[in-house]
Amino acid sequence: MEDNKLIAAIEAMLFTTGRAIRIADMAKALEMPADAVSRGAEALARRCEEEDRGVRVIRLEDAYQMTTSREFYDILIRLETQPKKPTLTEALLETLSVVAYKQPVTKPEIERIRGVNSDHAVNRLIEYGLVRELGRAPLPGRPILFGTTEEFLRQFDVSSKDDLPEISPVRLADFQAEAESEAGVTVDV
Amino acid sequence: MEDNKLIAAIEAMLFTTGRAIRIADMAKALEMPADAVSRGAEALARRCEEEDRGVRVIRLEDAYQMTTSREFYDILIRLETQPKKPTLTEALLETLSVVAYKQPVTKPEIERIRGVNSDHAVNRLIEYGLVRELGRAPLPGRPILFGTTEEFLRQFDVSSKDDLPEISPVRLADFQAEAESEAGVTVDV
Amino acid sequence: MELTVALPVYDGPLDLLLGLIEKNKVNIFDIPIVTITDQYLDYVRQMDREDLSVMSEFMVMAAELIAIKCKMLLPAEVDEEGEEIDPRADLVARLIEYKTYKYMSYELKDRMKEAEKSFYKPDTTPPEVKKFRPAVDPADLIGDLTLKKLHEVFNAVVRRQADRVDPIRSSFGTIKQEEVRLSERLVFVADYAKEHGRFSFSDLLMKRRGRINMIVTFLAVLELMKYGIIEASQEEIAGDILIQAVEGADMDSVDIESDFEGAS
Repeated sequence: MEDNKLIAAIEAMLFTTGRAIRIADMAKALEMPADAVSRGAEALARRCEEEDRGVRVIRLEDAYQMTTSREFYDILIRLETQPKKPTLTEALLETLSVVAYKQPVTKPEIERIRGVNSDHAVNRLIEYGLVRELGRAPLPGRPILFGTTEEFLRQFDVSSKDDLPEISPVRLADFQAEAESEAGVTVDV
Repeated sequence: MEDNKLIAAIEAMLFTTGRAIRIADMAKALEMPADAVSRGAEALARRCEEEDRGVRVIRLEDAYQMTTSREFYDILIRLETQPKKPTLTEALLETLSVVAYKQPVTKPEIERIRGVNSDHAVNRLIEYGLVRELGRAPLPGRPILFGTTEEFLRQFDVSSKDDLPEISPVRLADFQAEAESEAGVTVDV
Repeated sequence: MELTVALPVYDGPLDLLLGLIEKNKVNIFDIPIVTITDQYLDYVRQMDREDLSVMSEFMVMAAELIAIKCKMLLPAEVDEEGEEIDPRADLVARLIEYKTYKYMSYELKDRMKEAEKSFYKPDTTPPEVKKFRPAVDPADLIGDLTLKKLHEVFNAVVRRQADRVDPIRSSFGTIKQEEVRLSERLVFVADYAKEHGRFSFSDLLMKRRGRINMIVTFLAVLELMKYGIIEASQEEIAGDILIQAVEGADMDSVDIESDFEGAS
């Protein structure tokens, strides 16, 4: 097999598996001696380097692997992350509002109020830097207490958590009255 | 971005993901206009071809994908057995050719042309990822419209629906000539 | 002893007709309708009658051929321009159309053979690229959300919670949180299906009793059927429900949390 063809064959193999291939395995597929295959792989590696291609061929012990040239990581990251622009979904918004107005609050409490599992939402809000762990509650199981971050305050232009508009007891009573009238019974809380 | 670097960046993206990437997505990742990206991808495709590399770059509608050069099929088969693609029966091929050339097409139309019920064939083709639902026709009963997939383009070596081997009047004339020579008469149509 | 004749397989009536036309080496535009009809009927007589739906397609064409044969015996009809109408014209047009697609299918098959030689590559995006999460700009995230709006959201949540409280029970002095949640049951049933493959509804209930549990578990089963995660069957009315995990179904594709927003 002439040089250029051998190099191309090695390129095809490294491309299609994407993983490291042992020289011995390539030699078997090519029906050629291992040292010729090795020389071919080295020649391919050199070419990728010299021509500044988007890929590189690296040697790992007795195997070769094709990898992406590192200088393009930024572009790959933009390619991979572009469809998932983070947004505050309804679930996140709700959870954020509960944390903001009930802080410090535990996850079971958030879930009791929202009525749904909120693991995912809380984790996301932490990742986004809007919610943080404050410590642990002196309760059985010592659950984590959550609250809003400084970033949250900055974004909403409030100087302190105490500046958050309060939910008035009157309102709570309103809700209760409504629920009662709908059910036609008296609720005793 | 200079030409060589753009080509390398496209190579890096196509190599790393292994999938077909839309020109628009590459353009966004590269922060460049789509037509420049398109030219870059074509230049990369040309290079692979001219230099007889082990890989090729193919166009699939508005996307590009990297694949191995066919001449190394035998070597790659020896390297590892890839999952065997399902073989298509005559009935499936026939149905597929109707979908490919008539798309968007409804099931009743497929059945009219083939003269047989085609439920099974259409379902199988969908299962194989060669045919997909495109939407519904603005006709009574709002029948489903079918068309081919990107996988179809790959498996049948066409870069776009418009590049399907032509079904031309010439071909129809061939049929006629064939019929005439077989019958030894002249047909007047 | 009865002789069984192996019939060539045709892909439907049009395919059979084309086969007969080729076998007789006749012109498709001038089909000898009597000969072809006789041969067609011969073939149909020998067909396996078991598959009625296939058979009926062949019978429709047989009727069409006989109708054409009859029309050929009558004086020819003429169209508006006084041209004689060939009773075979429609059939010829259909045959040509069918033959064209059939021909193209061979063309496609050749291409497929060639294209099979191309190999593709699995996604090998490096983990550091895959795991990368862009830093979120909180200003961007919050957008035009105001504190007032956030407060409204909170009120709505609290209000929903108040609505959820059963007013009758609460008048007895205790407010009990529902002990079985649909979202939890969904995950439980999905995991159970993954682990056991095939099982019955009563197997599922063995773990936990109680009417609420039974109802919620049943709802979970219905939901998972909807998502194609499991399949269920029942052999007799009021019999046990047999559940089968669907192979390859992926529970991860179902976002329980957002789908069951507000469900308790």
